[in-house]
Amino acid sequence: MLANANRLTPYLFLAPAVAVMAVALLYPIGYMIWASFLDWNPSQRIGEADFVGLRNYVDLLGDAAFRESFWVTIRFAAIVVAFEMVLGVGLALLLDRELRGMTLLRTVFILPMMIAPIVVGLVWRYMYHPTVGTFNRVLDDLGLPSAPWLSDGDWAFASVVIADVWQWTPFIFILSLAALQSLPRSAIEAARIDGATGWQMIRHIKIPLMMPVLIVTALLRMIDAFKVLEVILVLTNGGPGLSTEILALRISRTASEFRELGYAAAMSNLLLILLLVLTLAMFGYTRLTEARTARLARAREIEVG
Amino acid sequence: MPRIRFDRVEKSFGRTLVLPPLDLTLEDGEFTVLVGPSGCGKSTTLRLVAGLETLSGGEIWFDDRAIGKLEPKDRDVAMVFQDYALYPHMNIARNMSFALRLARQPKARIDSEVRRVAEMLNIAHLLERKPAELSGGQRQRVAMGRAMVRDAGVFLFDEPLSNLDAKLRARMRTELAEMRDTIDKNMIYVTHDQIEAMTLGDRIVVMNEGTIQQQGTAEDLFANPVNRFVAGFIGSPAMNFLDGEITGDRVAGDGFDLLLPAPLARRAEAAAGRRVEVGIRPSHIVLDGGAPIDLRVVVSEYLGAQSVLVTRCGAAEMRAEIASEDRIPTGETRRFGILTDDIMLFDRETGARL
Amino acid sequence: MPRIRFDRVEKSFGRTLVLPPLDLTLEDGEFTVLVGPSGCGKSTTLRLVAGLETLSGGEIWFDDRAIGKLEPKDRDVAMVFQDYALYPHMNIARNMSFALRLARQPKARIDSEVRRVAEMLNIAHLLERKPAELSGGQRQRVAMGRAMVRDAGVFLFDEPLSNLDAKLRARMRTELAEMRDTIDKNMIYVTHDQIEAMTLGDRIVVMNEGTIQQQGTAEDLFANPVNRFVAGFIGSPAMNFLDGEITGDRVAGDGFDLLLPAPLARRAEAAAGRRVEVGIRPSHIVLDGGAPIDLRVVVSEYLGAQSVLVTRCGAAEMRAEIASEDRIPTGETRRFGILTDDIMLFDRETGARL
Amino acid sequence: MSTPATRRPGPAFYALLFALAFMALGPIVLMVSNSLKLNVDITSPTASLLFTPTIRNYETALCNFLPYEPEHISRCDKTFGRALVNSLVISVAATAITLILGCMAAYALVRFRFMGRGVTSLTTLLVRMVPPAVLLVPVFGIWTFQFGIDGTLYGIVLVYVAMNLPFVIWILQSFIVQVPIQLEEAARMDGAGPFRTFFLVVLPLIRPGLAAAAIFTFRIAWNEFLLANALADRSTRTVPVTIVNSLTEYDIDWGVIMATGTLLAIPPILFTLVASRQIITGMTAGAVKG
Amino acid sequence: DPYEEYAGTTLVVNFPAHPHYDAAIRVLDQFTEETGIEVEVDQLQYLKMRERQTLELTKDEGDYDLIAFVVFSKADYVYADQLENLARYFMNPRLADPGYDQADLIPGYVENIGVAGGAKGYLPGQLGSAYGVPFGAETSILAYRTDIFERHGLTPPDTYEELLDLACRIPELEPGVGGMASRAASGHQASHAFLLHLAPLGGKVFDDAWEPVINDEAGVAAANALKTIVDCGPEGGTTFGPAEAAAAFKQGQAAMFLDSIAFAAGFEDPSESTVAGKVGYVMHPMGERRASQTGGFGLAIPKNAPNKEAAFLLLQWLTSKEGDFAVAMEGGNPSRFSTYADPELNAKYPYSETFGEALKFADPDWRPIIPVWGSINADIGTTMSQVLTEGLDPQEALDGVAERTRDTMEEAGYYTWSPAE
Ligand SMILES: Nc1ncnc2c1ncn2[C@@H]1O[C@H](COP(=O)(O)OP(=O)(O)OP(=O)(O)O)[C@@H](O)[C@H]1O
Ligand SMILES: Nc1ncnc2c1ncn2[C@@H]1O[C@H](COP(=O)(O)OP(=O)(O)OP(=O)(O)O)[C@@H](O)[C@H]1O
Ligand SMILES: [Mg+2]
Ligand SMILES: [Mg+2]
Repeated sequence: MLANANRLTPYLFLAPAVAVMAVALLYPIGYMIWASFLDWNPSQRIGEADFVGLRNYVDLLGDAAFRESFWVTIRFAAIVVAFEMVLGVGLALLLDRELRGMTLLRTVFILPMMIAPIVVGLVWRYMYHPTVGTFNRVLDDLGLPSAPWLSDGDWAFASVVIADVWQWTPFIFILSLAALQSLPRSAIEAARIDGATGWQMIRHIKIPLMMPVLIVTALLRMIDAFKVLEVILVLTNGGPGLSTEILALRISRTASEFRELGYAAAMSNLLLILLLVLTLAMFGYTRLTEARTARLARAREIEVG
Repeated sequence: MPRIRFDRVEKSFGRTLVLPPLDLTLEDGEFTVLVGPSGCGKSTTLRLVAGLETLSGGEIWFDDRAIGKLEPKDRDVAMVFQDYALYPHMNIARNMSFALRLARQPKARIDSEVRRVAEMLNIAHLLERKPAELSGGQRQRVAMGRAMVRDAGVFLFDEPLSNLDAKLRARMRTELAEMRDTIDKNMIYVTHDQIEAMTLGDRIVVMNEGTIQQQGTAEDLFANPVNRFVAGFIGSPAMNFLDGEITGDRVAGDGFDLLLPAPLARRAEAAAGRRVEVGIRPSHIVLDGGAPIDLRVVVSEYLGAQSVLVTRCGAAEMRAEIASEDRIPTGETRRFGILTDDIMLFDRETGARL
Repeated sequence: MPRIRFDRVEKSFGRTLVLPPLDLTLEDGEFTVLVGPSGCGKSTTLRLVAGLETLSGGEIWFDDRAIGKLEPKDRDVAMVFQDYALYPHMNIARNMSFALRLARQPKARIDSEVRRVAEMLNIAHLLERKPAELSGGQRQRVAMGRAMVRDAGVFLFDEPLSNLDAKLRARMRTELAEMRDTIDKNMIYVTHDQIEAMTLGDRIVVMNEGTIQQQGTAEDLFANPVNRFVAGFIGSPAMNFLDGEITGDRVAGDGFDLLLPAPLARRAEAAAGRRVEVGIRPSHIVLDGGAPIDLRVVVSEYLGAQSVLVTRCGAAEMRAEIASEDRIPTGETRRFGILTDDIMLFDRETGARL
Repeated sequence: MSTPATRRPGPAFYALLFALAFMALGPIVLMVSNSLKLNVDITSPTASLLFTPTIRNYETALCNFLPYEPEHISRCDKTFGRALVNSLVISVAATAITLILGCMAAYALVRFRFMGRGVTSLTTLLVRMVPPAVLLVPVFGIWTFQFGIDGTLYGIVLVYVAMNLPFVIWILQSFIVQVPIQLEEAARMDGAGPFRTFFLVVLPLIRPGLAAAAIFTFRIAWNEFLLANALADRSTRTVPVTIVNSLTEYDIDWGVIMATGTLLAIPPILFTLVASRQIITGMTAGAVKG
Repeated sequence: DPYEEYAGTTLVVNFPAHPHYDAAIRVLDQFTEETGIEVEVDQLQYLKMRERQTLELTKDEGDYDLIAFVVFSKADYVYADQLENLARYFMNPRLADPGYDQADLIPGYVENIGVAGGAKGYLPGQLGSAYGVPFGAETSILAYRTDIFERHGLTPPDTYEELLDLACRIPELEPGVGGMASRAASGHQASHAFLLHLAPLGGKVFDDAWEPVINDEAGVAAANALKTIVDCGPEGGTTFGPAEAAAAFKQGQAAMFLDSIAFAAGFEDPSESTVAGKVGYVMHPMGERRASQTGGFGLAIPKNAPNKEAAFLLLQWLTSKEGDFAVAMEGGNPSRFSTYADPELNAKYPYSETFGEALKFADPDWRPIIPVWGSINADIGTTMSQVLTEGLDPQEALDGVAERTRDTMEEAGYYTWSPAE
């Protein structure tokens, strides 16, 4: 299609979504951008807050805890996204076949994501418990020394990563699975005839054809990894020390615990910029649009306006 | 290279039985053409050989190896799909070279091979394009090229030239004929094009509703069809059929009464009084000579050197093929001649040839 | 029903120029057949009429309405796509009735219309299936049916019968011819099948690389091609071409020396000494009579009533069409006759007919 | 086309699958089994696999649904039932609206080239990058003081829809791209305008993507806590809010938390079961040649 | 009848999820019966309650008539002028109950929770005034395992020296049992635990001129004390919140527990606790001085409350002698000396007397209640966690805290009046 469409059409398609996002997201975000120049505590209405110019940003530069949590965040996001992509896509490839009970099995692998984060946090916290926790009990049964799951900085970081991977691999999994199921079957048949082995099929046909979905999935997961909050909050509350204090947690605490909304807003604006830079650096604007524009179908689009 | 043997092969999709038990042997190095009406199971047969469909019953043998459970990649088969099945994310060159690259052929060989085939197919200038940027016929040629670069033991072609123009098709026919003669492969070829079927096939297999009606050389099938179906299917324009009844050595019906030639009359004797169908090829209706018959010319279809006259004999439609020079005005009834030596008789119930 | 006029229509995809400025008028109620080699821009032309491509330049007029910017749904056009484009999530009945349902036709009408067309196309028993459960030819018929149930002003057919067997194709041809005669629509039909082109088209338009080579009736094109391209493209088997040179009223080349008939000789006079190509249709090479020529028979292709002899005249290949009864042993050189009244001469540089 | 002939997977496949399933399910099984234990058993260092299951924790969680009054419960939190209804209404509504608006927008971004496309698409992504924690206060302020929709269900639905739209828009774009464009062309030829083309032809074909997006959207709407806590009033509170609110610092009632967690997980799991059935193979098989 | 005018009103109150308030809710029916005023309770986890209130109180008309607030919210709410000054109500003869007996309220609690406007702004003083009344207030006591102490002939510690000595000696005497269970998780918990020791050991966060003195000798001693306790405590103690610490004690994994009195009821509940009946309670040991924690909740009337007067009646009823006693009998924490002295209560909860005694030493200034406390508290907590898990030197750690705290205070304007150094 794509030729000869009314020039208003795309705007009509976009209007409802854009309207909702403008009202319910952009508008508040506008507030937050403004707020980053204010000294604002949540007991005040925004009009009552004092304008402090760039002070919040200046303070951020000298905030060692912020710096620390900045690096923790980057490390965390990089590690979990990498693990989850590999596991999720692998799992999807594994389950992309027609066997009996497949729907049920797939649901099993989606389950972790469906548990409320707060409950996930509590369950894992229980499992990591130094004495009654599952892991140490198993280690104990095996005659191994128990591990300081949450009470040592590096261990706690790893523990948090494990919990996150457990909960979020399903995200990658469902989307990859959906992508796999939408692949043109004929291309796969052709590749089978051309002699592609399982791995070659994955490497040369399935992954490249899934690429648009994979790029977006990784991107969304990365963005979300920068915002993970509840599970870490429950598991470690950022500790020990600052070892698991990711930015989202710090921002949330700054807003609600320290009651410094302006400062939190400034942090989140920096996070926003960081994410934007990372997004563009990792995926590049062209790859992103490529995920959107037709790599596959007859490459035509409606030109209007 | 293997000899391919279908041993009571069955295939059904859910409740739809597509192939009732099918026996068929394709000798080593043979070029077999599968023809049959749309939906009769030709593609299914190819896909079973390729390993893209599971057998519902029976077994397929490559020489003495049962391959029914083998993965396609282990069957050493190249295939041109009826629906092309190009890799949408690869450009043409990569589409064509995919199998070779998987087989880790040296790069130089791959390149030269791809170029050779692409040139043969007139698509060398498109090598950098993606399939989405090609016309229908160009895509079909890529699909063809993808199989032809390969060095497989069995080649399966599913209507590989249907979207090409006559000229290109003639050229491809020649290429295929050459390939058939020079390299020793087993090829199975599905086509609706009579010319392709007749010129390429060492053997033609005529299928209908999943069963084999007849197999043999083009001349066999044209000259000696075993039943009405094959007779009507092979030959273009198709054979004309007239309802008639045998009385002695004559066969007569609405608007005609023909004396049967001696051999046919003998065979027809047993069927005396039986209701038959008389099969007359359009090329056996001539303007001069033969057994006279009056036909009303309804339409004249110009086909270049020949024209096809659509005529009526009683209620039945008869087509006659004549040279275009011999203009016949339409709307008139005119006396034609039937070369009775070449007519065939078919049992009206069973369709079997008498 | 409208008269369709292309007014310097241009189309390019990115840097690929597909249609250089194109002028073409299709009269109201006319059945136009577009033919041309694969990739020459036939589908693109249809898609421009349908509104599926934006014009890169020029304008298309339906009567005196410029439709270049109209949405497809406002053009009242039905189309059969070369690649079918069936709705995979709808069964056949719903595929075919989609347009009618969109137009909010009464349900009873839709059902009867769908059934009528499905029966005509031999797919009535498949109405409940999804496209994925059909054979290639069945899909093509659904694509055809989807257009035929509609009551549009313009019908566009893009190789609609390419995957059907000869018999079904003949039947469809008849149906289309009837549709052409009974309902007053403007139809544009793309095909590679010479028979379809010749039997269906009120007018045949021959395209090459986006430009129109010639348009006219089948007989025009066959008997009076304006250039070598048209001459070589129309007619099957294709015309033979021999390189030659004109000297006086003769034309000679490697292995032949023919006396030109008077009218041609007159036309050729101006080109004396020029290098030309001599065009000889396979049907104009006969076994007896005509201007004698010695040809070495290389292959004999059996086509049923006719056979095509592939022969060599010097280095050039010549095809001759003879009745199958006249068996010619291959490998021998034999004297044939050329009906010189029907030969054509083409300028070797420009391809123009002399 | 039809089921391709595939080799039966070997024992290694099943072993791997089993191991992975074990890892995925382990914590959930733990949650469910702990929900059937008394707190003493849960936290006892000698706890074993053998225990006497009790439904006390479920009685506590569901006390206002029970026809009888379990004696171990000193005080019944009457809000769970209402919260469950709120949660269902909110998540179903938010999911439905998000999907419809999201796929429409995604369609526009994929198929049309128009002024502002790049900006729209990147902005969409950008708004997803803002942590909800900072949005909390402005959203509350705007909802309360400007829109006057604080404490209403649609106020919450609105913010969930907005929050999930970027995700849906981005993810569906890459599925829409894969729909053979010829089908849209066919629909346009059949007389469908852009909207009907979209809803009747494109939408059914991106079912796998829609299902995946739906699962995810539902999950967020169902489990979201922060904004729900701020925006909901007593009568519109959702289940996660009631759960978190019943946690005390003095005494983590593990049993009840696990029971509520289990109960809380049931609706999204059912939803997933239904939705993941839509993730099916070969949606576009048989559509086009190519 | 003072209640008559308000009979039929429905009050909406906002309470935390907390054992004391669970108890309070159980007696609300009695209030309704007596007064005809209906009460609807909105009970929230206490941090969430605080977040909710922060938003709620900015509204023009709020949902809540009466709120329970966390002690450290006092500064925020009063500073933002969101709480009713109770003077208006106690001054109103139609509302104020003459038998209320303010003197009976535990002074440490009142000063800590209810009063603002005196010394340092958040403490009582000449110009102070009450904005809330303690309800569900807490102090710290030491719980210990009588059986273990008896078995090894130990006496419960009364000083920090004894405490720390015992904390590390018990694990040797009783393998598998930690000395003392303490909260220590990163953040608020570690900070709380540290402050718990800071006041008795003679330290303070700020001196009278708001200069941070947290890094003085007493501060270091407190940090070391905490470290000793955690090191000799049950395994994994560095991740404990109060619930886990209490659970460890309940499961017999620790011989001592130093924290809020609110946990006592749980220890004595055999359905949760394996040590019920084997727990003794003594006062928070003393170091330089005896100074136990003050904290918990108070009741207040929001400025934007729809039914303020009826709300006051409820507040007064709940914190009256009768109310306090009724709640205490349901398992709440009394706020009145008279309640603690009540024999009936002591019969039901034998530890009450000790608690009443301990309360005399409740220190209202054991931590500052100022608006910027949140971030300082978090900083202390994080740093303490580093001391506990990463071996950070206490002095160095506290120096860092002091420095950052000073910056925070400076920015907040606390040094505006003090001459620059
Ligand atoms: N999207 C595209 N981008 C670039 N080139 C294209 C695109 N689509 C078509 N073309 C080119 O335009 C030319 C005309 O294509 P078109 O589909 O009209 O050919 P056609 O005449 O229908 O051929 P066929 O008989 O093979 O179907 C072809 O050479 C093709 O490669
Ligand atoms: N997946 C399927 N489910 C049900 N029936 C099917 C399926 N695939 C094919 N068929 C049916 O099987 C029969 C044979 O199909 P096949 O594709 O082999 O036909 P074909 O001979 O190749 O026809 P064509 O010439 O039209 O391509 C057809 O009638 C078709 O409708
Ligand atoms: Mg087929
Ligand atoms: Mg085409």
